[in-house]
Amino acid sequence: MNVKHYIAARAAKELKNGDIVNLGIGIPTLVADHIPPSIRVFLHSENGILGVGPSPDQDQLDPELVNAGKKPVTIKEGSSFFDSASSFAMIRGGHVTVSILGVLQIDAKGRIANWAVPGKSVLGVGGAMDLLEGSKKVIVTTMHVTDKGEPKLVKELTYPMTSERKVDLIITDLAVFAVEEDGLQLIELAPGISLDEVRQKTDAPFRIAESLRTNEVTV
Amino acid sequence: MNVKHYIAARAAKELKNGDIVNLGIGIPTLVADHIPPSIRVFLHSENGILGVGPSPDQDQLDPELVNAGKKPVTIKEGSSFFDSASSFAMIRGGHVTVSILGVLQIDAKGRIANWAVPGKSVLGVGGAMDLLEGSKKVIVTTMHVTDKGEPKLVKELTYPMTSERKVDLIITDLAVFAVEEDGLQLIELAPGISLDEVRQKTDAPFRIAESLRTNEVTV
Amino acid sequence: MNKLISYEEAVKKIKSGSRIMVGGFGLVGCPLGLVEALAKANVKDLEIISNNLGEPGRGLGMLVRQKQVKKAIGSYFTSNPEVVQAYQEKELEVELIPQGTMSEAIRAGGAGLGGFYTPVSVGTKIAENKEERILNGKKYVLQEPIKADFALIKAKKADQLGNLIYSKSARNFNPIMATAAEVVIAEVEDVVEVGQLSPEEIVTPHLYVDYIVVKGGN
Amino acid sequence: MNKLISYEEAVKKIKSGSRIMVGGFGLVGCPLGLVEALAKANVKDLEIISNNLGEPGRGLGMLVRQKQVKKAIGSYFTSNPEVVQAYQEKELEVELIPQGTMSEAIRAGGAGLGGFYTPVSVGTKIAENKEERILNGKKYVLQEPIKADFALIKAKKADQLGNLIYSKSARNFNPIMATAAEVVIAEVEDVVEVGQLSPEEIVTPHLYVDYIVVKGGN
Repeated sequence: MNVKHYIAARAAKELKNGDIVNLGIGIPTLVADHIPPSIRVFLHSENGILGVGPSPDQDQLDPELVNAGKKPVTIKEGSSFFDSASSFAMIRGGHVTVSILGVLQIDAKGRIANWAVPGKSVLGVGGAMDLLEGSKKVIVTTMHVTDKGEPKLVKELTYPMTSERKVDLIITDLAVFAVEEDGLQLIELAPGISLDEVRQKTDAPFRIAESLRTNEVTV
Repeated sequence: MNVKHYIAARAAKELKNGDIVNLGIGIPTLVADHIPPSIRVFLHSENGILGVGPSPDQDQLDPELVNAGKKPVTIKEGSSFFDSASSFAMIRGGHVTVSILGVLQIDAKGRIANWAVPGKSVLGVGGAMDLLEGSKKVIVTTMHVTDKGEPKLVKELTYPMTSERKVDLIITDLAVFAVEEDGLQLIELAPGISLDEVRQKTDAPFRIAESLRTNEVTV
Repeated sequence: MNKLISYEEAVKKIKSGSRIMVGGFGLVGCPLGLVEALAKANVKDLEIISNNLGEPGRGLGMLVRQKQVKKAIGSYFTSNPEVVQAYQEKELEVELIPQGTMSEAIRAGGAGLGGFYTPVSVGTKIAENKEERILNGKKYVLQEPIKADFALIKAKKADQLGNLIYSKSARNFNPIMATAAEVVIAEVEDVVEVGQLSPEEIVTPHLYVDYIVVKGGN
Repeated sequence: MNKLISYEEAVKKIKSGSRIMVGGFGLVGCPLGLVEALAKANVKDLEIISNNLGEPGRGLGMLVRQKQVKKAIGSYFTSNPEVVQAYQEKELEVELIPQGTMSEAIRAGGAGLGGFYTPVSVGTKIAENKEERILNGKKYVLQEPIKADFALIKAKKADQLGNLIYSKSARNFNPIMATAAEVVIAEVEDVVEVGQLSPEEIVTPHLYVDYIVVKGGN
């Protein structure tokens, strides 16, 4: 099983018919492949597109049609184009229903760091802060630990925080956490993952939901 | 001679090729009839039009095409439509070259009152303050005295001020004043008008330009 | 996700005491069918945000005549003498804002801003209760954003998703009001299939539009 | 009132030390011909306001490689490693602004505002030197408007008056930059007769555009 696609598929289950959805770079981009055919969602790209479609074939490439990751895209029927100020007015004004974002760290309160690494020159922020601040619901999708095996869910952020706003849901290759008033709550385990493994690989404290269950998402 | 058309014709002489011009209600509206054919100016209407044309014939009336005075208009080739926020962004941002406005009073510093009358309920301001604040150059066109014969150029405003910003030029049926750093300067007399008459009908102090002359505008 | 509803269904959503933006510059670009339906409904104590309040007995003037409006926020009410009268008889509160400040405040409401500094109205009667501040050597006043429970707007065409285009100077306040209310209801001349409007020409993307009523329909 | 000029004439207007907005999101919607002409010109100490600084040696990356840029204001520079390097070697100052705050600040510059309150970046490293303020119970930071001496923008078509329309996601920062600079130069694919663009579809009205250069021309 491709774990990244598992994470994306689990995230796609959060989407509802009619949602306006902004997908970050990385795992979030994969969510588009897992949207159930029974619902219709509209992908917003902060560089000025509502109604992003799938990646084009090589012979359909349009140099003036890219997403916020600067990757070639297509558009669906009913799409529209707008300038950057209008696009971020939509985001900040709460008109984007769900943003699905990548993340470097998540703290015990559900706040995230996803734009800068300490020790490196901080020369890029892009739209990360705007999306986190403005979207009605924010889901983060991430591997549970870093490439070096370090937990990404930590007691306190050591990377620069992206926003004081907490995310709503955290989906990793191992588990799903809801962000509640009092902190993180473990609500699901990925298929084949034990509670012990999650405990071992999570630095941030979390409560365990009474309804904790293993989800049945497969890819 | 129609004095209102004389005032409008004198104001039209201030316009330059390529100017973006906003015309207020009343005498300013008449300026459109006096723009010399040698220059091309573009009329901006704050309800969302750049490129207003002449009034339509009765059979050309379009209910969705009116100016800021709610009067039917036409558009010229090269015109465009935009929303109210965009329209006032143009005005406030200094993208309108010249506004020609009507006025109730003008004080000795060249500040005006043109939106409210004391003692009456103040229930309308419209775009007057925006135009006065934002336009690069502001010309006021007015009869020198009120219907009751009272001077409109006064020492101090008794009507509510429209903006702290001074106007640049005052054109009346009797005279033309430039607004300078130190106050009003009489620069022209209307044909057939004596300096004494202007003195008698002006309450505000003013200097007389060395170059004072009688202009030769005729209508 | 069908956004098409009738005038009756539209107006049922609106309760007494609601704060409602209504598009239009005078009667031009005003959703007259929705306003008429509101005039027939049993709602009152409305707070209306609109540049004007129609003409005597016409457009929003109907709501004024029927004493359905408690407060009006706009830039120019003197064109309807019945508004002046209702104000003098203390039946109607009025908040007057310069037209450019009003349109910018509505845009700011839709764009999630907390407020902005405008140079317009500094030192005037209108700014008496506003915070004044010098920024980079120039005087400004602070204006708060304007938002509403409902926006009733008028467009020329919608597609079935709710994308909108407008007509000439009937555009005016409609596109910005579409961004700044909890529930946005658009009255349109025509509804076309999705794909019939060019992505470049759409002025209001469908994410802003909750319901569509076809003019003259029901 | 002929606005058509050559690349050479366009670039001659720009002096060393100028503050220049350049449209585009990466290379998409960037006026590459104008940037190339600028790279050939003997100007330096430029302050560039643009979302990115191109790619290594491409687009605005050319100006970075040639050390023509003194300061960059934008949201995302890490896509060009040469920018990071120049920054570390203290050859280049960088001012980082969230993309939405940047686009809104440019719009505010063009719209004559003194500043605005945005909730974005509150409590983060980016807001360290910004005024924080609570308005209606929510935290905001004050952002000043951004203006420039020049805006170099890219559009699809101009008419001979300078009205502009754009193409797809190449629109991005171009329309707002057109409003916020003293001198606006648009690089376009095509120039059409006045009247060929519909008044409803024009995105940038001609009053914002000072000069037009036709792509590939000279």
